[in-house]
Amino acid sequence: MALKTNILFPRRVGMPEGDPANTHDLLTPEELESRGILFTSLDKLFRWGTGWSLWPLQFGLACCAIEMICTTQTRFDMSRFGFEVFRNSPRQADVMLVAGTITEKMRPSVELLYHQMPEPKWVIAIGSCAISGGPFVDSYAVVAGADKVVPVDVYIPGCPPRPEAIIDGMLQLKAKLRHPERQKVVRDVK
Amino acid sequence: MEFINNIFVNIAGLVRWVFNWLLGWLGLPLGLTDVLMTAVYWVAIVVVCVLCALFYVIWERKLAGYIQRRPGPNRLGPNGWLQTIGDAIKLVMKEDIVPDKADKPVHLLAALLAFVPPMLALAAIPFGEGMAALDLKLGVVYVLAVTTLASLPVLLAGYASNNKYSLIGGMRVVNQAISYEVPQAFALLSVIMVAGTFNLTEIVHFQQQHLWLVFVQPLAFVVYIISAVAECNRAPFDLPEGESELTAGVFTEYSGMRYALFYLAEYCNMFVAAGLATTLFLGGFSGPFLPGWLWFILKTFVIMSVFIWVRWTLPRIRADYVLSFCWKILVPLTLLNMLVTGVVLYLI
Amino acid sequence: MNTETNKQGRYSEVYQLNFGPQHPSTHGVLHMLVEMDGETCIGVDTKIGYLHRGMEKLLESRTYLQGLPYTDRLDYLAGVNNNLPYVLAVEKLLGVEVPARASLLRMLTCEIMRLASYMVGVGIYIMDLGAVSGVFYPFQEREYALDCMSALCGARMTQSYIRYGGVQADINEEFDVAYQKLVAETPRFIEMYHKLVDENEIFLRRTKGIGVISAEDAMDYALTGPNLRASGVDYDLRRDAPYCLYDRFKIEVPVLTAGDCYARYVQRMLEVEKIFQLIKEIYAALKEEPAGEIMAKIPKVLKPAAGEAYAQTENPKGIMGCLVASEGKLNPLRVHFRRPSFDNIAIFEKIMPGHKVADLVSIIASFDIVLGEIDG
Amino acid sequence: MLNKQEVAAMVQQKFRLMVEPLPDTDCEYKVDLMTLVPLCRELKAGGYAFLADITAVDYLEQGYFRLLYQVCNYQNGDTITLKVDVSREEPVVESVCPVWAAANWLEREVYDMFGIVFKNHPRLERILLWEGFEGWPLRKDYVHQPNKYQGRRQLD
Repeated sequence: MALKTNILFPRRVGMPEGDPANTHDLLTPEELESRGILFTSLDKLFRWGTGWSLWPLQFGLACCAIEMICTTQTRFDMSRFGFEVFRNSPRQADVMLVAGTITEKMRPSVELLYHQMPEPKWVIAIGSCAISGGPFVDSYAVVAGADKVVPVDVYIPGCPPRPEAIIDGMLQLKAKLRHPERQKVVRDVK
Repeated sequence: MEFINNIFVNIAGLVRWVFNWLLGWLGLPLGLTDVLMTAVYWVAIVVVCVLCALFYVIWERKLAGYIQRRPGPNRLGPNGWLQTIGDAIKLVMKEDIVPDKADKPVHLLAALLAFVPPMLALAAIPFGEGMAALDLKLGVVYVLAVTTLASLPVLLAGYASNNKYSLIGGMRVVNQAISYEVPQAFALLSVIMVAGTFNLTEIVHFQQQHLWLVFVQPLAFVVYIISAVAECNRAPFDLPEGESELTAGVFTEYSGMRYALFYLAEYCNMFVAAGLATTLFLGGFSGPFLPGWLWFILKTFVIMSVFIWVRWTLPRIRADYVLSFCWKILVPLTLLNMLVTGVVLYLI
Repeated sequence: MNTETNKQGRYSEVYQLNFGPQHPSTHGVLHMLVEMDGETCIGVDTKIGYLHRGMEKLLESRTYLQGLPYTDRLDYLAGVNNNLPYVLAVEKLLGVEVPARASLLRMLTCEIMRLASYMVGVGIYIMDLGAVSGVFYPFQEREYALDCMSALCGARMTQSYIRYGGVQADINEEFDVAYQKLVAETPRFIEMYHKLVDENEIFLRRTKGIGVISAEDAMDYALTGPNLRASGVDYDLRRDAPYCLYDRFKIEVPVLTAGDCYARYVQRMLEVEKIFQLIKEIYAALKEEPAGEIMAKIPKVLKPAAGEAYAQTENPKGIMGCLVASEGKLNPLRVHFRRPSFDNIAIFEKIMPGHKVADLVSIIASFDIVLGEIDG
Repeated sequence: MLNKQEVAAMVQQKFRLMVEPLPDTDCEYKVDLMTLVPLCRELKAGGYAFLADITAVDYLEQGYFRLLYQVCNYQNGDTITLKVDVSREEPVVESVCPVWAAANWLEREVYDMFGIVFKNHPRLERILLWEGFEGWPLRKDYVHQPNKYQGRRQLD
């Protein structure tokens, strides 16, 4: 069986406690060591491997999806960093790129897809609709932001963001993933 | 030059001598060396399988990038060549999800079984002069029998993952793999009629004396390549894993290491098909200057690139057209080819 | 699950397959509940609304100028074409006369974005049939078109370039450079794409004779745009009911009669050539046009007279209409968009039964739909 | 194929009392509920086969919905607009589906947004909004609940 990964990839802080998506607190390595878990170079190897091959889940909603497709095209090529394998089934994907407006009708599908993805998973919110509902925030049918539905790791502003910004967003996720100690840890939960 | 040519044969001889000396020193019966040697051969085949799979995954993504006018992975390692290692490490570490209503043992077993047929088939294929692990009298029949096994694990995966898309994918695998066995067998049969033997090494020697069989049997070569593409479920026949229709087809419910096994097994199947094509049609390890096994690697590399090139250019065929193409066009063609070969051989 | 023995007397169980909201080939979030008998589809229930953002309700609480960028988000593949109906309807209410140069600029940007939209339509069609490389060439072509638009109006996709009474900016040198590049690349692309795709045996087998729509059905279901012209009905708003200055130019409209998926694909490729000629003509007309002002005299704060106005334009996906009802206040009383893809896919329930799973994908892709527009 | 003037003449001759052309434009008619479907059949017979659009406008103060039917023909692109006023208390209209098949989805959208019921419509259901939605969003008196954070539903 694969390694128990939730120790390696602690989850987010700032989520309500009983929240199913928030399986673990985001712990800094010092706290983990205080609980007797020592990080070895093996962890760095796994982070290095994952950083280089983040397979996005094919999940376009609105205009940002077209910019996401343009990112994989000839001019702005996302496959240089090994991200271009767009997996259709959530089982094989690592990153869920929420590109577009999440509406109330689409919300259960987004949650279901998130829960179907295997454990070390991340979410990138592309475009202002996914960040905070964007121009449609006061509409009766729109969920104001992807973080009301799934825990989001990287936000890419823009409506739609340029393909270079999307690639930079993926690289930010890679940096965040490979150096957990550098993350800004919000410690207001306790 | 002679030394380089059968460098591996000498290594095998050396290892055998070491085992004999070791067993003699330990006082065990000398018969054990053959057992140990087969273990060494098996390890060599696994290494070849995994290495070729790793190489061809990155080579496919770079070639696809070239076809699609984009650079392809070029950041990880020297010019992107270590990309597959990154993928492999990530896939090893991913969580293994087995759907609860799925048929658990079959779901887990299917991924392991996927790797077995290519291993078995590679045992009989001669990589170089005297470098076939199993130099069988009925080499071709053995390899054909084993490659039919390749479609079974994909069907198991389709059935076991309790998902409508996988079920459709699984059903498609069955009708495609079984029906493309027939033209593949007929194509190889006409080659055997010309070469006269089933033993793969002798076929290569036959081609060394006379000319390569691809010139004698061009039609059989083309039909074999087409049915090999269909056997390995590669585009334009990749119906079981048709992304645009069945999300991820048969592999929808597989994640992490299990999916990696299927992913690598596909490339090993392709390597077996390419190896068989070079041995039977392009004169296996025969070639003027370079050592035999290097010729084998070059020829399989060319055929694999053809597979990859075909995949990234042609759209996918519809399920019923795949079958009608096979039964209405390929099978009559190969039967005709066998008739013509028989008549010509009778006259000569 | 009702079990029935179908025509050949074979016992087969009918099951429901979800072409779910998240599916690689539904161009966004279209959800089709397909009744399947083995691999052939018996009945289709199209469910939409997964991207319904309540655009029309929002526009009621925005002033006219605030509401303009919302129209770009409807058919986000041809951003600037969506502005035109809304602007024309409001100008009808205002009774404003748009200067000739502004009309020409409007037509030029609309035609360039139409070219870009057809590129996506054709490219995604090949990708859905399995040839993934087929999408890279049209998208590169589209990049040239987007370069022209970003040089002229600053944004790649959501330009909001057409304003009430005129346009936002005039042509600059940067646009000329990008325009020359587009003019140089397009013929090479069209000729290469015909070679790459038109004679491809597998592509023909996957598209010929699939999803056939007769002319009567097309008219009855109010299909518009290339899908309609591929079924033999010769109707193009730019020629039949010209708006802006389309009557100055001779618009040839190719019409095919087969009405199947292949006809819709060839229809788009033929229209790409016609659009390319038209772009060159408009650009030439713009060059001779004296450099006049590009915006009519309209009040800073728009308060159109009370009443209702309806304007229609020919969008890449079909005819887009916009009804504006105003009460003379700052924001419109009611804005409604006639969205072409919304009407086009109503016919799925009629033509889909009887096809295989692979054909469903081919039919959806041949309609070239955009979900942002369908859900509104 | 009738053009606008011939349509005006036909309307005058057949539907004098029930249909009243609006003063300043030559192609807009105010139609009352009863004569909607017969007039539509006449128009379709006269070559107006393209039902472009069915929309509704909510005049809250005046107390009625105004339904607008845009009908065009595929030959010369003329557009005829039919305006039907329906009271807000019991908004029921005869469905135009038997005349044009395109009306099916258009009427479903108007029902979904305004709650105007179309009699003998083959399948009058919500089309854009989700099942659990109550109320008709595009009505002027629709109270819009602010976006309250209901928390994530426990799926597993």
